[in-house]
Amino acid sequence: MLTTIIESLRTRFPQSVLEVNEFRGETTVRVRKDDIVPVCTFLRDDPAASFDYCSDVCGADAYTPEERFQVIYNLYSMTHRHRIRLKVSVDESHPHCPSVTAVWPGAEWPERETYDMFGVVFDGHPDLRRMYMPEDFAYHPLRKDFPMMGIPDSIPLPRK
Amino acid sequence: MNIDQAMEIRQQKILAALENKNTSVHFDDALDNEMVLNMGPQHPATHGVLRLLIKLDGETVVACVPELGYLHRGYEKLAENMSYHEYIPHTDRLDYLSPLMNNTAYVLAVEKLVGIEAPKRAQYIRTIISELARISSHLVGIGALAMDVGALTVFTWTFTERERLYDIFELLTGARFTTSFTRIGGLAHDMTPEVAAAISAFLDTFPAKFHECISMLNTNRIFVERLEGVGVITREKAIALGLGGPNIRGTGVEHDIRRSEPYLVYPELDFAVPVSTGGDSLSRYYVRVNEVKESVKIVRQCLEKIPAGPVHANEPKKVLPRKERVYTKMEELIHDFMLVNFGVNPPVGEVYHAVEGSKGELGFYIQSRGEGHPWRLKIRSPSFMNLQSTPHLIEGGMISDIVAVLGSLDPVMGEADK
Amino acid sequence: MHNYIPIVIMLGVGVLMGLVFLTLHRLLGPSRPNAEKLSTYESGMPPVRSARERFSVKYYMVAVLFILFDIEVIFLYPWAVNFRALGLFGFIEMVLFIVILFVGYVYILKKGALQWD
Amino acid sequence: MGLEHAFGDSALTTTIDSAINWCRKNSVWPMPLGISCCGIEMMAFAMPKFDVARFGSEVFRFSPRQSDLLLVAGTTTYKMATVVRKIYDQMPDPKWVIAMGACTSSGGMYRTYSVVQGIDQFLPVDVYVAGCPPRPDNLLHALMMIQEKIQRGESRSTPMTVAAERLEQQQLLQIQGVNN
Repeated sequence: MLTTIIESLRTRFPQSVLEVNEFRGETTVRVRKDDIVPVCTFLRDDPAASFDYCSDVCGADAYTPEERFQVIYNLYSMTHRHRIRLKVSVDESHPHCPSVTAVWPGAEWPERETYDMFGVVFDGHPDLRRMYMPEDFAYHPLRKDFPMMGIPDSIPLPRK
Repeated sequence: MNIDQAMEIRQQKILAALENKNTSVHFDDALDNEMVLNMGPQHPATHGVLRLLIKLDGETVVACVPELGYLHRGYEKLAENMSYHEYIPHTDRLDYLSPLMNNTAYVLAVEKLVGIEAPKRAQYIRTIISELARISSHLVGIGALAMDVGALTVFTWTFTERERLYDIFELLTGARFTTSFTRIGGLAHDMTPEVAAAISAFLDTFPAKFHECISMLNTNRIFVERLEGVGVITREKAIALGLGGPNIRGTGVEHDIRRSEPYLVYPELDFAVPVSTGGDSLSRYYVRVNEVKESVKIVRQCLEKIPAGPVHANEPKKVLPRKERVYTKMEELIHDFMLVNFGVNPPVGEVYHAVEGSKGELGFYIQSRGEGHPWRLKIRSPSFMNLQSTPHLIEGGMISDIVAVLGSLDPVMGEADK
Repeated sequence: MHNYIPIVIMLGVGVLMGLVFLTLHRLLGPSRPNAEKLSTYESGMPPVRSARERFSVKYYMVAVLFILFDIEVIFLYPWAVNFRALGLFGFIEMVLFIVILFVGYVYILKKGALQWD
Repeated sequence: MGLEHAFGDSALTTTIDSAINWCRKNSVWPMPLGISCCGIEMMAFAMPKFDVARFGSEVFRFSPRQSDLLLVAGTTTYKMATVVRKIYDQMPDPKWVIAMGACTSSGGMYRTYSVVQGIDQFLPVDVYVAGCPPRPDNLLHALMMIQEKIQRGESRSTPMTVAAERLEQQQLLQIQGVNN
């Protein structure tokens, strides 16, 4: 239903908007990885869209040989009160994705959490460290190939 | 890798982050050495297991790096291995101060994904329990803020009120606060008139008691001066940092999901969204106090307007049938077997549904590939985003202001660490 | 001389009680020190740096001012004990003493020594 | 465990022990390690309705130096385990440990990569409290069990009787024997 915004997006970034689909009244726009930051800056500054509230940045593991990881941005506009979702897919061989902390400072911690859980490195992130797991943990737990019960003594326990 | 090496690595990484953290705070007569202090995971004023690594010059905070993860229980990994129904008990332990709110939020997201709608009566009961959960969460929020700032008696008073709310939850759902009361497409069971009477009895005496607690704080000069002008944040910065709930309404932004993206029966109710423009801890406290008063009004209206009718949507393929029919009727038995073992199979797609939790925007983002369990479930927890702004709020303030700011942000580590 | 006996007795009882409790505690309580137990407590984490560092002069200023005015109060005690016997002379003497210190207090307030930041 | 243990178990020393244990029993100062939801029930257990002050332990010391009972309340993750262990070590003897709730006692409903399946993997625990979260009166019952244990003069972390002390010495010798 955000047709005007999608049109203006297509005109300004013709080659970067890959696919738009609707489900349950929500619009999801798949964007090319390299120009996610210009698209986000446009969506934030354009008066018709004005998505000034980055509600959430999260990762997902599609577990497909190529384009395995997805980074999903749920955006919300305070003035127009509508929502949009941007999706970027990142390949496992080179898990890097530009960071949007320049556009929304609030995306800093969700990106750190996505790095911690999936291993997607965000270039340009001010302080990319693990969010939840201890620093010496060598895996990324939310990947589909990581067992739910964890790997025995991957994190050391104090002696009895 | 033994424990000491591991601790060594953890310490280096966070210390490096603290060293090269560019802070806006600078002094003309700064001491040449700053003290680095741990306001660590086990601390009475951090509202759970949050760790703040603070660099101090004398008593003023120069830089702060929060560290989370001490209560990371792997919620999202669990969700991927459980069917939608099995996950409902987990949602009470997310924000354990307002569990009924999380149940409603999760179930609304799944219903949006599956594409069914709860009947009118169930929607009314869900609104009532959400607002009661908001009152109980704010009672602890205000009580803990008062205790952190020194007013111990208020904490005991608000907790006594909260115990009466626990009695209502116990009457309604059977548990004090791990309720797991909602189901996909309705509720566990209907609200008996006895519970409705208990709620209205509570609503009759609660405002006077609450007013007594609040009047003890509002006119108390120490309390007001400890919170006034402490942890100030501007409108634009609050929006950019993703703050939510009373914290963003404290800076003058009128953002309330009950009004901006109405769900349940909120459009039919009239209630005001309390906003105050100070942007400091005191205005966040005032917003919380007014929100409790609004919630009391909402629950009273819901009790009057609640219609009779079923509490389960009649979607046999998607909603768990009632237990007594499962034992007697063949069709219900099959549906029950299919739903419990294979889960409600939603269509392929992804959905994000946000609810106005007591701490802010509580959202569930679900990716489904048609199986009974979600492919990916992300919990957008408000306390996680609220905590992100702690460095911006406490840098430049005194070390005793950290306690007041954390109390006014009212984080809950259960949902911040997921 | 005899009116000093109650003070001596009180002093004795005070010291005695302190000693009794300390020795009882040391005798009857289990003491099993180990390195981990004696390490500094910093809310559950290993301490980052030692807390023994130089700190700003304003703490010292406040401490000195406190001692100054506290001693003043102690001087009032002997005066208060035989207040009636000293009569008007003692009263004026003490008021003069307090006025001099009050002038000092006003000087400190004006100089802003008590201003914190 | 103090001086009187040097004289062995005689009529006099045991009466001193039971007198001391009686004092300890009625003034257990808990160290509330409220980690998650059980922490809220622990607060309710200290508040007026369930009122732990009737048992003399309403003084919630947040520093391990002044507490005798470590009340671990909530899911203990691997990252938190080192903190809990450090606080346990920093508590003076004699000390007792309550593992409150299913998550603390056995990992509860979180069979995941980051949760320690029960704190008895790295702590000697005296009383496990069932429930998720245990009701405050269930926690009061656990406190009463701890008080009985104190009266009997037992603790899993400190040898409180001469026999227990001798047993611990043997174990230490055995370990040294094995080492060298």
